[in-house]
Amino acid sequence: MSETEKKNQSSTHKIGIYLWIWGLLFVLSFFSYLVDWYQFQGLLRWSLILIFMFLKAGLIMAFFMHLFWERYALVNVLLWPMTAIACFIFLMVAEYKYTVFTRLFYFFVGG
Amino acid sequence: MHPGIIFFLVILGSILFHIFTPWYWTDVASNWGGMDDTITLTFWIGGGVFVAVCLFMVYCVFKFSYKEDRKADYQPEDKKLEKILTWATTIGVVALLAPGLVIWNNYVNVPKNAIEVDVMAWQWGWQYRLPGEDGKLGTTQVVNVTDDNPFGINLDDPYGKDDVMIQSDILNLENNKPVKILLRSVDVLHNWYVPQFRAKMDAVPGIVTYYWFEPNKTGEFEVLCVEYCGVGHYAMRGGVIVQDKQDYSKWLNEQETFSDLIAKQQKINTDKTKLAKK
Amino acid sequence: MSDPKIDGLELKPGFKGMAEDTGSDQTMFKGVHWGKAMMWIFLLSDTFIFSCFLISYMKGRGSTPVEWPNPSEVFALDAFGVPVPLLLIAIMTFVLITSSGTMALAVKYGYEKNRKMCGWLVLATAIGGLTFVGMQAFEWSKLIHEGVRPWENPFGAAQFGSFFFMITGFHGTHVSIGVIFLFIYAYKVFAGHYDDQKRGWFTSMKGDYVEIEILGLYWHFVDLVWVFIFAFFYLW
Amino acid sequence: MSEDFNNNKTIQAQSSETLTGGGGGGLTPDMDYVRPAEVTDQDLYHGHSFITKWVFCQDAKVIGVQYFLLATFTGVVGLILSWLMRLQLGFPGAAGFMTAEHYYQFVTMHGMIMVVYFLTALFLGGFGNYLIPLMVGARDMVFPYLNMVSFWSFFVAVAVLMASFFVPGGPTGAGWTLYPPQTILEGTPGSEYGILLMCLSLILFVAGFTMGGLNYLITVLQARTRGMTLMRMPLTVWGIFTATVLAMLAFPALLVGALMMSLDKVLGTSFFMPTILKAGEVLEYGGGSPILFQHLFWFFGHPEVYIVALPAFGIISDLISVHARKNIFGYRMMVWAIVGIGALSFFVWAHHMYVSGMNPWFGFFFATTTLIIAVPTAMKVYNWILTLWKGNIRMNTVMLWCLGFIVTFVNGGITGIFLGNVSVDVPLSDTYFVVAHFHMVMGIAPLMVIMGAIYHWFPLVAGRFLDEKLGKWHFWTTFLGAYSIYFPMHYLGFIGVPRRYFEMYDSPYMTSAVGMNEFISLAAFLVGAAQFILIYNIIKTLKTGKPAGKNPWKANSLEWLTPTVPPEHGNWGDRLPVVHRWPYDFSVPGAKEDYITQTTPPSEVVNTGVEKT
Repeated sequence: MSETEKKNQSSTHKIGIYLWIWGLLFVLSFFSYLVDWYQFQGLLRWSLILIFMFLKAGLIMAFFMHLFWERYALVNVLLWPMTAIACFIFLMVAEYKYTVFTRLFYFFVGG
Repeated sequence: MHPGIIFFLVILGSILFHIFTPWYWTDVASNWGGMDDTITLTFWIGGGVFVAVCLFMVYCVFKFSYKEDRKADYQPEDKKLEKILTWATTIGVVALLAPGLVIWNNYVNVPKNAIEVDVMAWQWGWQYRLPGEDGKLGTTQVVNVTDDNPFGINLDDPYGKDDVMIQSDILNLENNKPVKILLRSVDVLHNWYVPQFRAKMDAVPGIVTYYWFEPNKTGEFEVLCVEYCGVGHYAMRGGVIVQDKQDYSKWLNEQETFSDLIAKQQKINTDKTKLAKK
Repeated sequence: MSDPKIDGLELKPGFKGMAEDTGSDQTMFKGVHWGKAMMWIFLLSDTFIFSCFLISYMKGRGSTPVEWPNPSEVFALDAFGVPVPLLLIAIMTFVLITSSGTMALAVKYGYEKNRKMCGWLVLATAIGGLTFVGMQAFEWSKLIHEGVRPWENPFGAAQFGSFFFMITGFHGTHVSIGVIFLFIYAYKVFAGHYDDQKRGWFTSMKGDYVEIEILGLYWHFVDLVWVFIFAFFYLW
Repeated sequence: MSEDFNNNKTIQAQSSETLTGGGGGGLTPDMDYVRPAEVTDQDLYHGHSFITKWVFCQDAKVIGVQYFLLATFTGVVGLILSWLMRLQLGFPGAAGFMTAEHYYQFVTMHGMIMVVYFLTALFLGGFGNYLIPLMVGARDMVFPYLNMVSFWSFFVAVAVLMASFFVPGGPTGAGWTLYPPQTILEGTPGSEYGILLMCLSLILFVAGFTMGGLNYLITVLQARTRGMTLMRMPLTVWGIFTATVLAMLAFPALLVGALMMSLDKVLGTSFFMPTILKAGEVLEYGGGSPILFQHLFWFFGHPEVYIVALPAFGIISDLISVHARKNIFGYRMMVWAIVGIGALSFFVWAHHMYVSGMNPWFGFFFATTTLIIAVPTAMKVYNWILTLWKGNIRMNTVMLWCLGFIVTFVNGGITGIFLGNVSVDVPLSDTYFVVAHFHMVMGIAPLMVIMGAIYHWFPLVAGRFLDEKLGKWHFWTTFLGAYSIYFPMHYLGFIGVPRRYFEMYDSPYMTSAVGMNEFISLAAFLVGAAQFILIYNIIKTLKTGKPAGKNPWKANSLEWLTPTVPPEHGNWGDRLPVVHRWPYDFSVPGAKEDYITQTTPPSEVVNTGVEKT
């Protein structure tokens, strides 16, 4: 099958960067585990979970999946569709709140 | 015959059909005349665009039919024209959207004095429940539904005891009094629709949905199920009778409440036990 | 992989580069192998699948009035007689991240045409993945033993089991497929298929180390999904 | 095995040559300079046996024809189902075997077949496979093997779908939207096995389509020929490309919905199933949300509408332009409109659910986004008719189909504005107005495009023209018949006749429409029968049609510029074409002919008024 242009041999990265990211991922995973260990609750718990999650996801995508080094054309194509997901998430949050409201109101609480 | 003529006749025929059609709206019998008005507005704007676009097309077909010796115009873009058209379309769309949103705002905000009606749907039929003297409906659950408790009212809910139960697919309503229809279903999706009232909403199992209207014509109307609900869908009909205040109150007083039903059941049960003792 | 060089074209960085890449002829993703571009678009589509699963899970969990089981207790494991919350899940996370790291290094050595290193690292990744699948199987059997079923469970809302088995099952399927391919690719690396451009048996494409990167993308994606499942299912 | 591949040393030498392009001897070589190839030439697998050449074939053109034939077959099944439905609606009881169960099964299968297995497969699988590589100047799709697997997955999906006609209980009769809970409960036909086969078939279709879709996308993005920028692609490619993007992002929601529904059915999970009382017994479900399925379904379903519409938009633009001998008006606007419509289509899905009982505040959001889509769509319509304006319009069959498309599409688009505007939708939703609307806009209008495209590209595929006289008969019966089916049908909706009714009974406003129903049914029989004119035409002209030769329509785009007609495997012979302009340089002032092909180098048209593209 066809092949892209000759691969440039010098373009691989130093091993250090991978080890660094690897270490960071371990640390972040450990932190997000600690969130559960210490049983943080409420807003603090959720925001910590989300922060660690997005940091980990970002590191994996940026370095392990090389997006940090890719050209913007590819990065943009991959990230823009996420707006549709974001829209879906926001609307479904509104939807589940409405659903659980009618369930509680008409089936349990009343008035 | 030139094809343009046939296309022209199609457009003309569409307009004539629209003007002379014997099939059009049933007379509106609720406060949602605004929906009809928005439709009429959409007809004017949309229909105007349809006719204009098609007539322009027919004109082009006549005027610019193929001739060996003629060359077409060469103009890849006309920024100004495109801008004008974009803005004109945008204005037209806003003109249609604005009244639509205003009416929807009315549609989802129920007036305070609306009387609540619980419409319970199943495969394939309806029954209705009105609040009693306390003006409030009791809470319900599907698992409670039995012969003794046809609406599945929660027995520990004090609001439920005086609820008026109409175990019939025909509902009476008072003229000129807003009604909040609370829809629920015990099995699949249904939709309680009276064409003359214009309004509709699905009954969804597991949640309670609502809409409201104010009937403003007395008479009898047919209720249709318009959300596909299985093989009996087409036969799932009901009725609404809109009455004046007097007739309505008279009718309402004849209806059985939940506590009546409980009392009746208890009587039957005690009779049974007596019988058994004998 | 990072800075492609193309004859007769100067590639600019950043958004200006993006505009020029998009406006240029032949390719939009400059220097990106067809297979790699394909894997990226596939992963985008797969992201939508997992997003739909997780959104459904959110909707399902949010709209049930029955109490949701506390994952921290359900997934606890006894270590030396003390119940440690999420112990197994934590280990699984570390295993998967480890395998992701080895995969990243395998890609690097692959591009350096270091056949031995690359092969061993792919093999290590495969073993990591296999460990993960094994632990997941253990977790499933433990929960099933405790009475958790897709349609019911003793801890609370019935949807808990449904979503748990469906989402982790779908993720586990991805991991398993990945493991199979990792073993195949490890063999291909050791056999030198990528060094002498041997045609694949299936698609008759010429072998190249870029395939290791493509496989790597898939594997990192599996890890990425786990990050989200871990956050939303086990921690939330 | 190695003899099955091109010995492509010569080709590689050619594509790494650096200076002038295909035009060769121009006066000023600099002017015609096109950047050298970034990618070495594709080495294709050439099958020799019958099986590798025609059955498990890796040539996108053959795969396209395979897709086309299979999709047409399912389409004919769908057509027959629609006849049976119209028989019941127009003349109740005329078909003795027709029960409500059968009727609903036919409704469901007709809908699903037409939307997914006919239109989607035909536009993307059929036209996409055939045209994309040719139009962007590629030798083939980038992953021919995957492409072949894609078709055979589709084949299995169709086989599973058809098998559901023969299982106990028959195919599912849940409506093509498959709304739970009724889909998997008793009381709906086919709730035992039919629904499972439907879900399985959809999952197979999605899997197969993903393989094909990746091919289309990467071919367009990464395998264009030298000089072919995105803004020089024919709008056909833009339409199919954007539709494929939508499909790749929308089908996942369908896949997830189908999977969860199968689990509800098989394992008894309660994703979509709340507590349900059935025949006096409470079923073992509880806590699920039927609305969730609707959201998932329409998150797929609305983009699906544009998956069908966008290729139609693209193809019609090319046909109008070629046969009006005029450049498409506002090409850039057309491209941005396609992309914009595609992007927006992910933010409008719940306008199918205004009366579904979802959070009522969504109405505002979705009505607004929906009507925003009307703007780019309207711009496309304006540009089509402005393309006709001051053109030099050939009134052949292809152009007739185009004009038919404009009339039906504008009609259906306008009624779409009724339904997208939330409070206007309330009285009209779930009535025949909806049925008429979507048949007009995504049934008849795309069908007009398909037919136009068949008459247009048949000379390329088969090397012979289709018969014009038969074609005109075919067009007029189809257009006038279809219009007289669906235009009056809107008014059934106005009087309040609900859709999916097996019988109308004696409701006064419904019985008034008995005559119209009979008329519509008769027209439907006629239109369906008229399609066999096309089949006859194809069979007849395959042998006896007028030979077309090269570029018979005098078009500009690459698919007409292959060295052989019909194009062979590999499309381009030894040399890939080099592109110098957009495909719409028709009637350029000062040019010798009224068209300038995409491969014509600038040095050959120096003294003309051609604009740089």
